[in-house]
Amino acid sequence: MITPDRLALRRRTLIKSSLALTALAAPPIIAARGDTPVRIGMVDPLTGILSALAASEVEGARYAVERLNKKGGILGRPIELLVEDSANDVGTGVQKTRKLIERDKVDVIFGDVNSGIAYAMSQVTNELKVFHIVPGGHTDPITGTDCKWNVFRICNTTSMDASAVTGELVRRFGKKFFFITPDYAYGHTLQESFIKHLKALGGEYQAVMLPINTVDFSATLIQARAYRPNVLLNNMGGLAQINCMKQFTQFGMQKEMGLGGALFELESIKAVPREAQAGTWAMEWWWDQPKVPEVGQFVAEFRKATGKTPSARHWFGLVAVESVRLAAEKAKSLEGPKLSLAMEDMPLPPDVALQPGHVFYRAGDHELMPNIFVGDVHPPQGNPDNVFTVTNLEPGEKAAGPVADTGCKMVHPA
Amino acid sequence: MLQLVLFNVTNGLIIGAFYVLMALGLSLILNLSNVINFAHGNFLALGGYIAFVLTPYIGFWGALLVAPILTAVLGFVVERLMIRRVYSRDPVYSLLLTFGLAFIIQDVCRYIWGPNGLPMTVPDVLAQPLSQNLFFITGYRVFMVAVVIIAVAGLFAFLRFTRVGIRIRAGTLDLDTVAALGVNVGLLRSLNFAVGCLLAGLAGVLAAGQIGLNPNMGDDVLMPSFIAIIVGGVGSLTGTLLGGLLIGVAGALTTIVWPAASEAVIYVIMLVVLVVRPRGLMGEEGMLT
Amino acid sequence: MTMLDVRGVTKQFGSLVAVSEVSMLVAPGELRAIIGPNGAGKTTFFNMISGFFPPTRGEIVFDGTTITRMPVAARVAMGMARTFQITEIFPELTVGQNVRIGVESALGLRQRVWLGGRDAAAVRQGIEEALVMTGLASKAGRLVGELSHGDQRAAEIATALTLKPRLLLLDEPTAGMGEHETYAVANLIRRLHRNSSYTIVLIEHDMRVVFNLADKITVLTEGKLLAEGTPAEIADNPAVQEAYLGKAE
Amino acid sequence: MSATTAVPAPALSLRPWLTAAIVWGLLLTVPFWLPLVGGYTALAARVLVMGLAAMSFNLLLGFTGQMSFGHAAYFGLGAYGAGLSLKYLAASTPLAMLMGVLLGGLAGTLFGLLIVRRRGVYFAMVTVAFGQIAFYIAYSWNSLTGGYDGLRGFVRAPINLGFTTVDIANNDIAFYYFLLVVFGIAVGLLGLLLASPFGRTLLAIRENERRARFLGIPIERHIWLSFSISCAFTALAGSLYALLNNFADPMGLHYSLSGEIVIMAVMGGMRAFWGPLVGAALFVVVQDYISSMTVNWMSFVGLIFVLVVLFFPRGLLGMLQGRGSQ
Repeated sequence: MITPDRLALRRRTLIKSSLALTALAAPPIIAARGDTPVRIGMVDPLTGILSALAASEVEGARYAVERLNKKGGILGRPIELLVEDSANDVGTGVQKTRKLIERDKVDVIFGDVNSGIAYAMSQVTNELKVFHIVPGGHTDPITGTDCKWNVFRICNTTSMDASAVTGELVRRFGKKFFFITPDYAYGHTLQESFIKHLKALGGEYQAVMLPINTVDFSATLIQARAYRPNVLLNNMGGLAQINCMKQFTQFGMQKEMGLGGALFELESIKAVPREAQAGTWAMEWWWDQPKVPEVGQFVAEFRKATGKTPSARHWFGLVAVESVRLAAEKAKSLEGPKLSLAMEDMPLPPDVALQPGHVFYRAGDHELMPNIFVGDVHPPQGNPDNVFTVTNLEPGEKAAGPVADTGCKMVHPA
Repeated sequence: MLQLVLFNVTNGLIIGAFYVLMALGLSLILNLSNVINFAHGNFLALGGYIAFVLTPYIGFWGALLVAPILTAVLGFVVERLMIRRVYSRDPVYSLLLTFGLAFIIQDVCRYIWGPNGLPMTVPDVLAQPLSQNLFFITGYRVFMVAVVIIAVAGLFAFLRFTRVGIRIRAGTLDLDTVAALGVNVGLLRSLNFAVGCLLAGLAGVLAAGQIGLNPNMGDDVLMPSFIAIIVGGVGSLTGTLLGGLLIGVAGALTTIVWPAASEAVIYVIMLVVLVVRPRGLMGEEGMLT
Repeated sequence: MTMLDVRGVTKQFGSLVAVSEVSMLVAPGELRAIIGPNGAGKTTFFNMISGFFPPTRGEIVFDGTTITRMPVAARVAMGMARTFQITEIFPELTVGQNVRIGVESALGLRQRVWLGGRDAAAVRQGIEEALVMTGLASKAGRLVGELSHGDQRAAEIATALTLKPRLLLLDEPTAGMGEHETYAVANLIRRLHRNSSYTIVLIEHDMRVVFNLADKITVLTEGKLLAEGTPAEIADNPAVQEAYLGKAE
Repeated sequence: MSATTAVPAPALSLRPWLTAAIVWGLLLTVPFWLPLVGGYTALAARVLVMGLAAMSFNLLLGFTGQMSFGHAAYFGLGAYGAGLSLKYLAASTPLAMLMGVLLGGLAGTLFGLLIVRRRGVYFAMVTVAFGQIAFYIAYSWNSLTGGYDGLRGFVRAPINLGFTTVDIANNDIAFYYFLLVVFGIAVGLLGLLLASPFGRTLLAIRENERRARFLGIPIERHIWLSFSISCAFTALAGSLYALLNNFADPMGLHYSLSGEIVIMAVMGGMRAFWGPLVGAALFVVVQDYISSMTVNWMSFVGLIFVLVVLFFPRGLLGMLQGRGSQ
């Protein structure tokens, strides 16, 4: 189906590029108002296997930009969001980042959903001293061993998610885990942190690493069943995760063991048949929080504007844009080093945090410290997006552990 | 352990059957038209999506029958409109053409049906495991294998007993002679291309029931299909059949000892075959010069 | 003395026997013609001699060396060259370049990335010789693909001549040519044979060409040797007349 | 055209010099005119790198007549060779390039041995499959290559010329000219190769394999040589790509990139020496532009393939030359 947002996406990009074209020949239209726009460049894998997640992030950011532009933008200047497709390819992602910085002269860079690309982008932004927010790339080193003064991250690290879920899984099912993990950095760090927390609780495990695009899991599931674990941990991402879930239920294995893992995102849950909508997982943000009035209001407004229920990815995009505004207002500047200093230990106000508690960017590693929503995935109940029930709110700072454990040594430019 | 091995052999045959369906279609087109259809995986996706669209109206069973035929019709049209025009040229052009088509079809699927995966529901009868012990053999997998067997048997019967089939086989061996006998070679190639796409479309419907739909769904099967053809021996459909089953089983067996290498092993098999027996398992000996 | 000694060669494709137990002796300086109706196995016979594929049975000796299973490149190095029924040339290159490739290959320079002055001179001389001999000197700069059928054939022969072959195999050199072109090519072959004493084996359909040029004629039918002899002997042979000449003329 | 000489007439040989002069004139002045037309230096750098890859590939396609659909593998191996060298051996850019060329070139030489007996589409098919082996290794060998995430943690090092140091690490313009120098040397070597007897031997194979064989040319050996050389030069381009991005990733070895390299060569004109460079420039710029305009850029890229094949099979320079000679 051709959804309205997809049309909007195309229209906007066309508008944006026609702006870029007119900028070559004549003063841009916005300049007529006497304001240079604040330019935000966003690089995300709009094509390729992560495209569904990327589309939500971009949509969230776009929603926030429109909302802010109605209220006067950033530092009184309108915001212009330039979106580029990284095509889930590192080379392209780097190329697009350079293009946004060199040619389009953006003030801030967002991206990428793919943590490999996000990391490569951070090399470029660091080299060119451009403020960079990673809304949704999870691998630990970005705010750990490879942390950089100009890079902040909104989504959790893999260890935070793993830490939050492990306790819940052990409590409910037992201490014998079987891991199915994608064979790349994200999978490795995720599995390692699961194992670390599992061992701390005295558990045992077996693990299988599979290619990231694995389609058929039957052989692995056969092996898993032979191990007779309490829980099967599905660490795969994107379509592979869905395929794994489907086969798990087709084989009837849900009757024999628990199922869970770090992330089973709203976009993915909706792509699997009812029988595969199951397991114990972490959400990095959830739309159904009856006790927080700001959330109800936001969800209603967002649905009105886009016709969709916001997912964690939408929230990432929104928080990224709002954070730039907050930091810029605090620093009264858009220069990278000043934004960075302003953002350190900066709390998010309730209408941005959209959850209870103190949500802030930790100065030591530039990681956002939100709550982690642990709970159960189930088939829709009433509302088609009501597919998850939160059972436990784990504070992010507890899940993250002290800064010293992350391996990050933050060095600011002189 | 023995049980695990048996499990995996069965499982590998199931996976291999799927490769076979794809590879046979590719092989048909390659043998008669000398074209590598890089878009074959995308015809698979089209078959799946068409079935997805049709299921609400004519049910899964109806879609299983109609979707492959519609895919074949699409293939026929594409062949008539575009691919046919480059047969007389350097083969690089036909490869580039199907390469470009692959991009376009994938993007069109994404545009129409969205980048997200879509679930496809199969009848309840097929969704259950057969037994507690053989849990990995779901009704759907048995059904898949049965369909593949019927399709492959049908294909071989078609090539042996129908007039078009016999001409396709003859054309594979010596196209000039077939043309000299007054057969419309252009039409023959179009029909042959359509048959190849029919198989891809069928594979698409089966895959959709198994793993759901997404715009990239055919990509992962393309390379194993190539290897099935190379291993089996270019020019031999029986070889392709064997090759597909062989790499399916080999991949599944490797998961017992080294899961991460389950993909690598099919490349190793190809290398070994190319070194030890360059013409493939069933390939004919080339001209020695 | 013998230049080429073919001993009872047989070629089978599956169950089809294309050539059966054919033998042939060619002396140095001889011009031998092979004739026979369509499907007689002439080209198959030729292909075994030139190394296109090996015989199923039998032996081929060239200049005292057994070459039955020798690869093409080695036969060429020994001094064998051939042309084809359908002209095989480098169509998108000029006549000069066609010949140059042959000369450089013959002089063993084909893998060089640089030519010294002496080599360059040798190459130039080789090109001139081949062009002059075939009467193509004035067309050196033309693309071969744009030449007339006869000139293309001449260019193919020129390219083969760059190898200075001791045995030249010509597969239907006048095939598909008009009166005028046939005459020119026949003349070229005569010059090669008479003036430059090349040893030549040719397959030919045009009987006037065959009976005018050949020293000896070999007749094949249905893959078997039917007769062998001088043009006069062949003309008088009743078996040949019945099997071949009667139908053809 | 003189009547008796066998050497091509001098009137024809002026055109290549003119083309070369235009190409070099444009390339040398990129930093001055590119920003004026909305480009940026990194884009020009990418054009140079892809142009070199396409020209190297074209030694095989355009001048030997063999169709590889797996050349991205050698491009990517060049990138990994350079990256690994910078990361683990020494912070030396020339050494990185050498290692890249060695890795890609050797892989090509080895695979070539198994490939050369194949022809036409079968050659293409086996090259694709072999390319995917390289892709697969880069993708799976996490501990060495970084797997799916790619190889990171290296940066190109400044070039020390003895009397001065060229800071290609931090100065984009300096890096562009560094690329141009390497490109110039590589392309010069390719040009010399093609004008030599060896180059003519390759042309002979392209033009008519049967005739070439019966001139005593060992076809398989020469296709193998051509394949190996082509792979080594493609690997050089790949090593430059790693220097450009300070990164190497598996998509740089994937067969979809191989297809793009082929279309660059064909689009610009595979029978023309500079054709692949022109094709690379067109393709890279159009892709860069379209992918910023619409998420459906893949359709447009696919459309480029289809239109080129159906309507401009001789490529841009091929068409210009065709018109010129008539």
